[in-house]
Parts: sequence; C-alpha cells; structure tokens
Amino acid sequence: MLGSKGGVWGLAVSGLVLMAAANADGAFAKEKVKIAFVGPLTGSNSQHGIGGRNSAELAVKLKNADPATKYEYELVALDDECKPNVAVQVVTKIASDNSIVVAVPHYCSAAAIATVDIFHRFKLPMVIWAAVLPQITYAKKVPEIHRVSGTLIGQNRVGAQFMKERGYKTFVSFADSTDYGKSMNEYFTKFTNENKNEILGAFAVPPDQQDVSAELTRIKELNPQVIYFGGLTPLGTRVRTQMEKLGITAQLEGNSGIMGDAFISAVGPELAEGTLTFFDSPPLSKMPGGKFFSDNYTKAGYTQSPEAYGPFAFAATNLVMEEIERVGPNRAKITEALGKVKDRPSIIGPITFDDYGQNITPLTTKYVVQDGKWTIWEESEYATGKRKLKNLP
Amino acid sequence: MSSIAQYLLNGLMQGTIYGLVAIGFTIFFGVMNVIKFSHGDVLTFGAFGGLVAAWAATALGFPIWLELVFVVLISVMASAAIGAIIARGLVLPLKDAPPLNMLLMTMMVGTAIRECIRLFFPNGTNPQRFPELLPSGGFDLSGVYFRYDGLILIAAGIAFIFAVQWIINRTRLGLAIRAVAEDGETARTMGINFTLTVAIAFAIGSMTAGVAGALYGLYYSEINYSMGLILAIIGFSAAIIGGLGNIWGAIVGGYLFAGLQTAVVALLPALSDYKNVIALIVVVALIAWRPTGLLAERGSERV
Amino acid sequence: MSAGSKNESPLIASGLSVKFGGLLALNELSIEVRRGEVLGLIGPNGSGKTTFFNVISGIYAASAGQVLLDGRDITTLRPHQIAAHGLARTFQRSRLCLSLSVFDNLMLGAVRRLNSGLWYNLVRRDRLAADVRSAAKEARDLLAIFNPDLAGKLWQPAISLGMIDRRRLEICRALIGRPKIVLLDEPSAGMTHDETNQLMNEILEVRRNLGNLTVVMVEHEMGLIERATDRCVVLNYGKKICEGKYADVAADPLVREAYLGKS
Amino acid sequence: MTVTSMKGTAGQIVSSILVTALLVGSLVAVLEIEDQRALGICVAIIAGLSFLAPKLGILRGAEQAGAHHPWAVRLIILIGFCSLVLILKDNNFALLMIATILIYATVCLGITIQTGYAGLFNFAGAAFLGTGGYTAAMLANATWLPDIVTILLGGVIAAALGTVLILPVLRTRGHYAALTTLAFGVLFNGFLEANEMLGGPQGLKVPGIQIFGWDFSNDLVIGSLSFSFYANYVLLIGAIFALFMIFTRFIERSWIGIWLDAVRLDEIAVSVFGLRISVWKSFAFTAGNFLAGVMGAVYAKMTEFIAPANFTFGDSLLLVAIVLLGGIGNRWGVLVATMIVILLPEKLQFIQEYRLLLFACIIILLLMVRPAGLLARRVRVFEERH
Repeated sequence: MLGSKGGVWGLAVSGLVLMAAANADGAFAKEKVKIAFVGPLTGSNSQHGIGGRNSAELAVKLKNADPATKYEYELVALDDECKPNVAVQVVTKIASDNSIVVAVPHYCSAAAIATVDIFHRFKLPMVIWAAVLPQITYAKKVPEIHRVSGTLIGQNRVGAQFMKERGYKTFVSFADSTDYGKSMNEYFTKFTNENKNEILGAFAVPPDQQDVSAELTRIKELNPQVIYFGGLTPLGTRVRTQMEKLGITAQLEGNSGIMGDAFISAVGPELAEGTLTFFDSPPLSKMPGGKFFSDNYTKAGYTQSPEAYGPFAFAATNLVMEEIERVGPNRAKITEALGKVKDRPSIIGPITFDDYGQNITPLTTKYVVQDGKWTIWEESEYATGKRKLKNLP
Repeated sequence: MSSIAQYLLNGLMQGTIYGLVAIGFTIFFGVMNVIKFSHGDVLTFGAFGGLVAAWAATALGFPIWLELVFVVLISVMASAAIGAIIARGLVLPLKDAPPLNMLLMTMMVGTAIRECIRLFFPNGTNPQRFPELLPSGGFDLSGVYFRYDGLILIAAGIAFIFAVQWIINRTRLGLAIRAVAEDGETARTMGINFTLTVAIAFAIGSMTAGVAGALYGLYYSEINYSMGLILAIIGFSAAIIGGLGNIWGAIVGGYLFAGLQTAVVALLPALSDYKNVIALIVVVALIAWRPTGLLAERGSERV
Repeated sequence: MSAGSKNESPLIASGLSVKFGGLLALNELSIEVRRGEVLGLIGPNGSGKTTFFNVISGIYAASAGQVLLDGRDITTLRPHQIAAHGLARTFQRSRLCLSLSVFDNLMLGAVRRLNSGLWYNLVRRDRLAADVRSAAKEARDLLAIFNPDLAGKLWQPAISLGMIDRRRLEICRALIGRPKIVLLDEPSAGMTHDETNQLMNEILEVRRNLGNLTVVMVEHEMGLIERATDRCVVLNYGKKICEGKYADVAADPLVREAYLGKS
Repeated sequence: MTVTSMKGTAGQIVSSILVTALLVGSLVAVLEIEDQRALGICVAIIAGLSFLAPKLGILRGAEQAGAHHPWAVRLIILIGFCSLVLILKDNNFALLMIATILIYATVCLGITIQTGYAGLFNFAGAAFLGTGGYTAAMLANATWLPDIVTILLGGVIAAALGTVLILPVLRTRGHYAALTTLAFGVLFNGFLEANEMLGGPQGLKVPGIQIFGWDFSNDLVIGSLSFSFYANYVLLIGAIFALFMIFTRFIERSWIGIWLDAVRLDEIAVSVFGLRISVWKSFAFTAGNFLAGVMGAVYAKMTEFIAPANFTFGDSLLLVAIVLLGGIGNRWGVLVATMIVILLPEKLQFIQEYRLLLFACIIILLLMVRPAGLLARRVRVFEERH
C-alpha cells in the first residue's frame, strides 16, 4: 500500500514534469503569455459570456497569427456563473497563477464588485468587458481596475434626454430585480426626474419570471406613454410579447440589456419595430475594424453570436495585448501602462481611462428597430418622420 | 373595474398552465409515490419539440390549421416520449431507493435536459420566438381586452384537464393505473403489466406537460430553455397544496397559486417585487394549516 | 408500582367510538381490564381489535367515549404522554427499526427512563458510557430469558434477526420500560404453530417474573387464547358481543355466528 | 498487506495513517496539478486506491481505530491537516478551496443531523447559510462586537429563523416537508433580491475576520514561514469543522442519536414508547441550521462579500447532493463527497459551458450505481469496554 501511496506522489511529480515540459515546448518559439477571461459560461446569461469568450478568443487568435508580435498569447477562459462566490473563487485562482499577467473579466456587476478587492490584493491588472454598474470603478480608486464598457449612467442620461426631446411626459419603469435592473431603474428615475417628466409607477420582477401580465395589466391601468425597460433580453422579450397580448400600445424604451439580434429574433420583427435603445457603441459597420471583427468572427466558425458585448471583449483583449507588447508580461508594468491609456482606437471607439480606470469616451448611440434591424436613430425613417414612434404626443 | 376582469383572465391562463403541470406531479406521485422534478424541463422539451415542428411545417408549406395540429401533437408526443423514457430508464430502477434519492435524481435529470437544450439547440441560450398559429386580434369588452387566442387556449387547457381526469377515472387504462397506484404488487398478480402501466402513466403525466408547453408557446409567443425550472417549483407547490395524488387538488392548487400571484400585483402594487415571496409564504402557511393538502383525505396512517 | 397498589382496574374504556369517514370502526365499546389478568381480545378481521389498541395508545383519536388508565383520563392525550403513564404495546406488523441494532431498538422501549438531556449526552460522556454499560447488561438479561442466543446479538442490526427473534425483540422492547399494562397485537402473526407456542410460554414466564403484569392480547390462534388468557372479549363490527372465560365465549352462539357467518 | 494484518492496534493505526495520507495526498495532487492529462491519470489512481482501500480492510481498520483509539486518530488527522496547510502554504487558490470544502462539509454535517438522522428534508440549506452570512454583514458596523460572537450569532439567528418553519416541518412528512423547505429557500432568495435594506441583489461587502488583533486578511507568518492569508481561514474553519465533527459524533453516539434515528425510521411506533417526536425534530432542525448559520458567517467574512446569488435553490440542492453522495448519515462520507462536489466543477473548468451538464450526468450515474452513497453509514455500536 505504501508503494501505491508513493505512486500518488510520483504522479504528482510527473504531473509537474509534464507541465514543465509543456512550457518548455515554447522555448524555441515566442514566449508564452497567459491572459484570463472570466464570464458566465453557464446559466441564463451564458449567451453573453460565450459571445464574449469567443470574441476574446478571436482577438488572441488574430494576434497570434501576426508574425510581428513579441509573445504568443494564450487565453484561459473561466466561468463565474454570474455568482459572486464563484467569481471570488475563479479570480483567486487566476490571481494566484503567476503565469497569468492580466485579466478580462465579468459580465455581471455583482461578480465584479465582489472581485475588485482580490484583483487589488494580488496586484493583477484587469479590464472589465461588460459589467456596467458605476460603483465597480467609482467606489474607490483601485489602480488595477479598468473598464472599457461605459457605466449605465451614460445610457440613461442620453435616453432620458432623447425621450424629453420627443415630447414624452409619462413613463413606467419595468426592471428586473437583479443589481442590473435596480441600478438601471435608479438612473432612469434620476434623469427622468431631472427632466421634470413623470414616472407613474415602477415594477421589478425576477429575471426568470415567465408571466408578466399581472404587472402589465397594472401598467395598462396607469396608461403611460412610454414603458422603460431595464433588464436583459429574455425578460425583455416577455415584456414585449405580453404587452401585445394585453393590447398595450405604449412605446418601449430599452437599454443595453436588450441590445442585440436575440431580442429582435425572439419577439419577431413586427413586434420589435420601433423599439428604442441606448447603447455605448455605434454599430460595428461604422467603426474602423468593425467589419474586420464581424467577418473574422463568422470565419472562425462560432455558432453563437458575439452578442452586444462581444466587441467590448474583443477590444479589451486587444487593449491588454497591446500593452503587453509595449511593456512586457509584467503585472505591475501592465497596471501602470493601462492607467495611461488615452484615445486608443478600438472597434468600440476610442478608449480613454480616467483616474478610476473608467473608459470615459463611450460613444453612446441611439438605436431604433426598423424592419427587423437595429438602426441608428439619425439614419432611420423615424428621424425623418416617415415612420412614427408610438404614443407620440 | 375592468382591470379586475383582465386580472382574472390572466390569472385563469396562468392557473391553467400551473394546473396542467401540477396534474403531472400528482399522477407520478399517485402511481409511483415519487416526485419527478424533471417535469418542468419535460415541459420545456415538449415546447421546443413543438417549435421544431412549426419550423418543419413552415418548410413543408402546411396550412396554418394543420401546422397548429402538428405543433401540438409533436409537443405532446415529445414530452410523452421523454417522460416515458425517464420513467423506464431512471425512475423504475430506483423505485425502492429513498425518496430523497429520487428527488435529487430527477432534479439532475431536469438540469441535464435544460442544459442539453441550452447547448445543443441552435442559439439555445436565447429566448425563441414561437409562431402565432391562432387567430390574432380580439375584442374589447368594456375595457377588458379579450384575445381570441387566450380564450381558445384556456378552453383547450381546461378541456384537456377534463380529458385526463376522464382517462384516469373512467377508462380501463385508468383503472389499471389506479390499481397500480393503490398497490403495485396486487395489481401485478391481477395480470396488469406493471412496468408498462407505469410507463404509460408517466407518458400521460408528461403529456400534460407537453400540452402546457404548447399552450405556453402559443400564448406567450416565446419559449426559453429555463422556463421549466420555475414552473416545476410552482407546479410542485400547487400539487402539494392541493393534496398529492388528487387531480382536483392539483387544479385547485394551480389556480390558487396563480390567483395569489395576481392578487399581490393587483392589490399591493408596491409589493410587486415580493409577489413570489408572498405567494410562497402563503404556500408554507397553507401546508402548516393543512399538512396533507387542501383536498386530500385526512386519512390516518395504517398501523 | 405505587399507583398499582390501588385495587381498581388499571384500564377502563367506556362508550368508545371511532369513525373513519362514514364507517364506525368502534361502536360504543366498553372494556374493563382487571389488574394482573391476561385479557384476550378476539373477533373476525376488521372487527376493531387493532383499532381499539390504536385508540388506547393514542394513535387514533376517539370520536366519543373515555379511556381511564389507572384512574387517569387519557382519552385526549398524545401517544408519548400515554406511554408516560405506563402503557406499552407491540404492533401487528413488525415495527422494529430494522437498520438499528438490537440494543437501540430495545432502548426505544426505555425512552422514559433514559436521560435525554443535552448536557448529559454531549458533555458527561463518562456518565453516559457507564449508563450504556448497565443498560446493555439489563438488555442482555432480558433477552436471555427469551433466547440466550439473542443476548449475544445485541449489537447486530435488527434486520439480521429471524422472524421469531424479531417478535421477541418487540416484546422485550415493550417490557423493558416496566409498563403497568402491555398490549400485544397478534404476537403469533407470521409464525409457525411451534414457534407460537414457544413464544407464548416465554411471554407467560416473563410475565410471572414481572409480578403478574397486566396484558391485553389480540390473537387469532384460538389455542393460544385458550391456554394463555384469563378472560376474553369478543368484538364484531366494533361492538362487544360477548365477554367471559374462553370456554364460555367459544360456546356462545353469537360468537359462532360472527366467525362462521349466518348459516 | 492482507486483511488479517489490518487487525489489531498496530494495523488499525497504520490503516488510519494510510487513509489520512490518501485524503491529504489526493487533495494536494488534485489542487496542485493543472495539466489535464496528468490530472486525469492522478484522478484514476486516486479512484483506484479508494476502490482498493475497502477491499484490503484499510477502511474498516481506520474505522475501528476511530472507535478504539479516538485520540490517536484525532492526532493523526491533525498532523495530516497541518501537513496539508504546510504543503499548500502559499497557494492562495488551493487554500481557498480547502476552506470552501470545509465550510460546505460543516453545513452538510448540519443537514446530516437533520436529514441523515432525524429524516427531515432540508431544501433550504443555502438559506440558512445565507442567514449567517447576512448576520455577519449586518453586524459589520458593530465593531465593538468580537468576531467570534458575530460568528456565533450567525448560527443563533439562523437557528431562530428556522423556528419559523418548525410548525410546518413538524406537521408534515416526506414530500410535503420537502416542499416546505424548498418554498422557504426560494422565498428567502426572492426576499434578498427584492429588499433594499440588506443590500438587494448587489449584495454587501463584509469585513474579514479579526480575532484579538489577529487580522485574517494579512498573510500568516509563523516563524520564518509565510503562509497565504487564506491559511488563517483554513485553520479557523478547520477547527470549527473538527468541533462540529465531534459534536455530530457525540450526538450520534448517545441516547439522542437513537431517538433521532427512531424519529426518522418510524415515528408512530416510537411515540408509543414515550418519545416526543416534536421535541427531537425541532432539536435536529435547529441544530442543523445553527451549523449552517455559523459557517455562513465565516464564509461571508472569508469572501468578504455576499449577494443573494450565492444562496439560491441550486446551492441548497448542492448541499443535499453532498449529503446523499457521501452516504446519508455518514460524517466522513460528507467530507469525501464535499471534496468531490466542490472540486469537480472547478476541475471541469476546461470543458467550460458543458460543465453543468457533465456534473448532472455524473450525479445521476452515481445515484444509479451507488444509491447508498460512497461510504454507507454503519450500525451504531456503543463501546462497552473502557
């Protein structure tokens, strides 16, 4: 028995040898550098996580195909399930792994809030690709924390202003009961009040609630001009389809959460028609390199779409690789370099981090669904007056 | 006042779906004394089966009435088939295991079904659009908006509930199922094929999930991979508060749960976030008050 | 037995009725058990014998009537309260905890005597260990009266015992709590004739050792009833139809009719 | 080695050393090896050894050692535990995983008392874990309160909250009782999400533990050795776990243990002998929730953050799965099953989105193949000699 016991140790040792051998393979080629990606790969937000992972992976693949790079990059993708405790676990894992020099983490804000301190403790620089709650970056200055996605403040400010300009007066807020929805509702309320418009009621339901007709019946009684929706696509789909079932004719105002093709395909082009959203990035086709991204994404054979935040993951991964090329695979140096990023071009627009690591130059763009496609407001037939939003006063 | 009728209508539709799910739970419990928690995911499976059928029907150019029949038929068959497979392959072999094992096992089967749909159905993580096959439109009656499809679906759901009730209580097949439910051993000695009867009972129970899945898709025009989990919890609650093993109890439980949820939103709009919390508190209180359900006989244990 | 020194009947049931749905399982049944006797309770299947036991021991609630145990009204008490007043019973279908050891099963009969305090059980492990030792000795002694082999199986699970040993164990479990009155529900069920006889001898032997314990016994084996009981009560449809010595009861035409049906 | 050589004191001691070494070795190997191929081989060897150990009588030997020489075995386990911490000393992630395993194992000990002994289903384990966590978060401002008290209060509040459920739990059995706790677990989570006072869906920050100036968020330095700060938590949690292991054993090996088993097996029959079913059900339920609450407070302080998403129905299910897989009612089975259930998804990260599916399939398979769990519970035998 003792022999077999020794076997375990022998194996442990041989495992380490194998690892060493695997690392040694690269000795003749470029130095290998590991980047971690964290996002929800299982659970109800996994389409975003997988879309983001694919996009980050694509960035790494494209970079490695470039013979001019100094390093060979490897993406380590981990699942945080959108749960804070799991996020703490996986971030501790990547942070303790000294071969990982930088991370591109988190779709869900609760996960990001939970891990900020861990990134700081282990001095692992990171660039958030999707979580949008303001306090992730703005709660305190942490040198390691950066974020390419805008906070949800911008979307709501632009949205409220836009709705005011159209002349809408009465609103109802319908959000999911997650941190995302609550925060969306908070800023919607703030800006709508600042614009002296009226909020007739606010509803919050769990994101997995299937039937929202009771809430919508109540909303029908309140008879608002606009229903503001602060949540993600699955719930947004239900709200839009069930509005129709109850004969509610209010204008639907969405947010980054329903941005993406999934919403239109799930509710159908007829129902989606005229839905508004405000999102922190112009369409890919408008951006330098945007077409390059979408062409290569298709070419790489990914079956799931990159979703709304895929381009952000792509941009964040590219950004960290650019910094590594410049300063080398060293955590402290990357942290320092990221802090100085200013007007860096990317497929989501120029990136500039402020003192808090927040990208302050997101290009918040107004979208409306026209003929089954998200169309920039300014280019739509709605702007020209050829088509009309609902319930316009 | 008009909105009261509107709430009632919504509640009725939800209650019908909950009741259908609860009937499945109650049939499985009656026959095998098990809680098959994968029931909600069998519903999802049926609904996705219906969606595929709709795509096929569109591709084949079926007329819309035939497409409707085809969709419902495939939904029902898909869930009946997977229900029978689960019964035969997983539930029967474990029938002597402790109830906790069965509960955990079927929960895991449900997880597996859910994950398979998410991973292997094209674009499975996203909600899917379910085609509208029923006459759209409706009429406004003093402020209440009656949709034709809603009325048709409620009627169809209730009709199906009666059909299941009739099968169980009035047919030879139902007799065999009830015999197995009463006493498996005795039923066997009376020449009833135990395994087959159990599989059929599970198929019938799962058919109710298929019908609920099709109703859900047709009514809400949207289905998604995870809709079964919450429906399973609600259906299980409904079956329990009604009294396990009692079909009418399941139906009462279903409408009661829907009524509770709707009432919270209608009467206490400020607490609408707490809708499920309040409904579940009432469920726990009801169980404390009537520990064997509202309609179950308060039979004493055989000693 | 301080309460027992009073010479009244230890168990008096008067006008006892139990309803299941519309069915009257017991119909104004009055039975008096005298101190120190072995009372046989007989009657066709479904005549209410086990129901009577279940009402007495508090498992079923009576819809009418009264039960006095040593002069105390126990009609509405919970089973554990009734047990505290000195009543023990066995069950028709074996209700041992089969996965527990013989010792554990026996100790269930002694619940009232053992210290269930948290401090004692979790902290005073030395005292607990000493009590376990003396309880084990007592258990062995009791089991040995029935079957010396059984005493050696103290730490085996009850499921490993044969049918007759399980029945012995159940009876020992009823006796170890030193009850004032014991209800035996068909001790012969599922056993051969010889086994039954052997078991009954053992029961009577132990009863004498325990100072002529009062016993009420449901039994189908008429030979046993004849040999073991002092007196019999015959039930039919939840009613008492006859009472007296076995020989008298057996000759009663009503009893014959109940067992054989009208001819 | 043969079966016979495992008998006798020496054999028993050797057996327990071997089993401890196997546990520690497996943990170290699984946590330290990242390479998939090596890990696969390693897991195969561990499985092989685990399969062989009972055949060679080593498991039985270790069990007997536990019964006859409890203090010797406790010493061996302590040495094994210390060497584990020593080997992993600066591996933050590995120590975090060990701490997580011990936390879940303790909570599952609580569920063992409830479900394994008294037969009460508890599908709200995560809710009681969460209660402890939220208690710690709410008491964060009360800095004058020593953290030890905060942790204990976590347990007390969880136990107190459980009393809300006692009435329905006492009155129901089987699936009805299962639903009671299930509904409570779901509504607890819904409440956390909906309310604002407890941080809502965003969750709350929780300060780390400080006991008598010993700050758990600093790296642990003993002499010239420097350990990860998680080592603080591993040591504390290990101590709490050991305490509750002994507590659970004492309950099981006492009159109370018999009463609880009887309540599970046949409450009607034993009530006739004078056992007060409601008292013992309440005791088991409350004791189990206390354990969960204590660990919830520690867990919140260790991760320094809690949110409703940590305490979902799925998490409660995980706890039940652990208890079942370990072999219901077996304390050591709980530990082994927790290791598997916590480490498996972590080690399955490489299959990413297919993880949950594979995990479900593995549990189904285990339930089919080993319905009694990995380590079946033994019949209770009181030691008569002393």
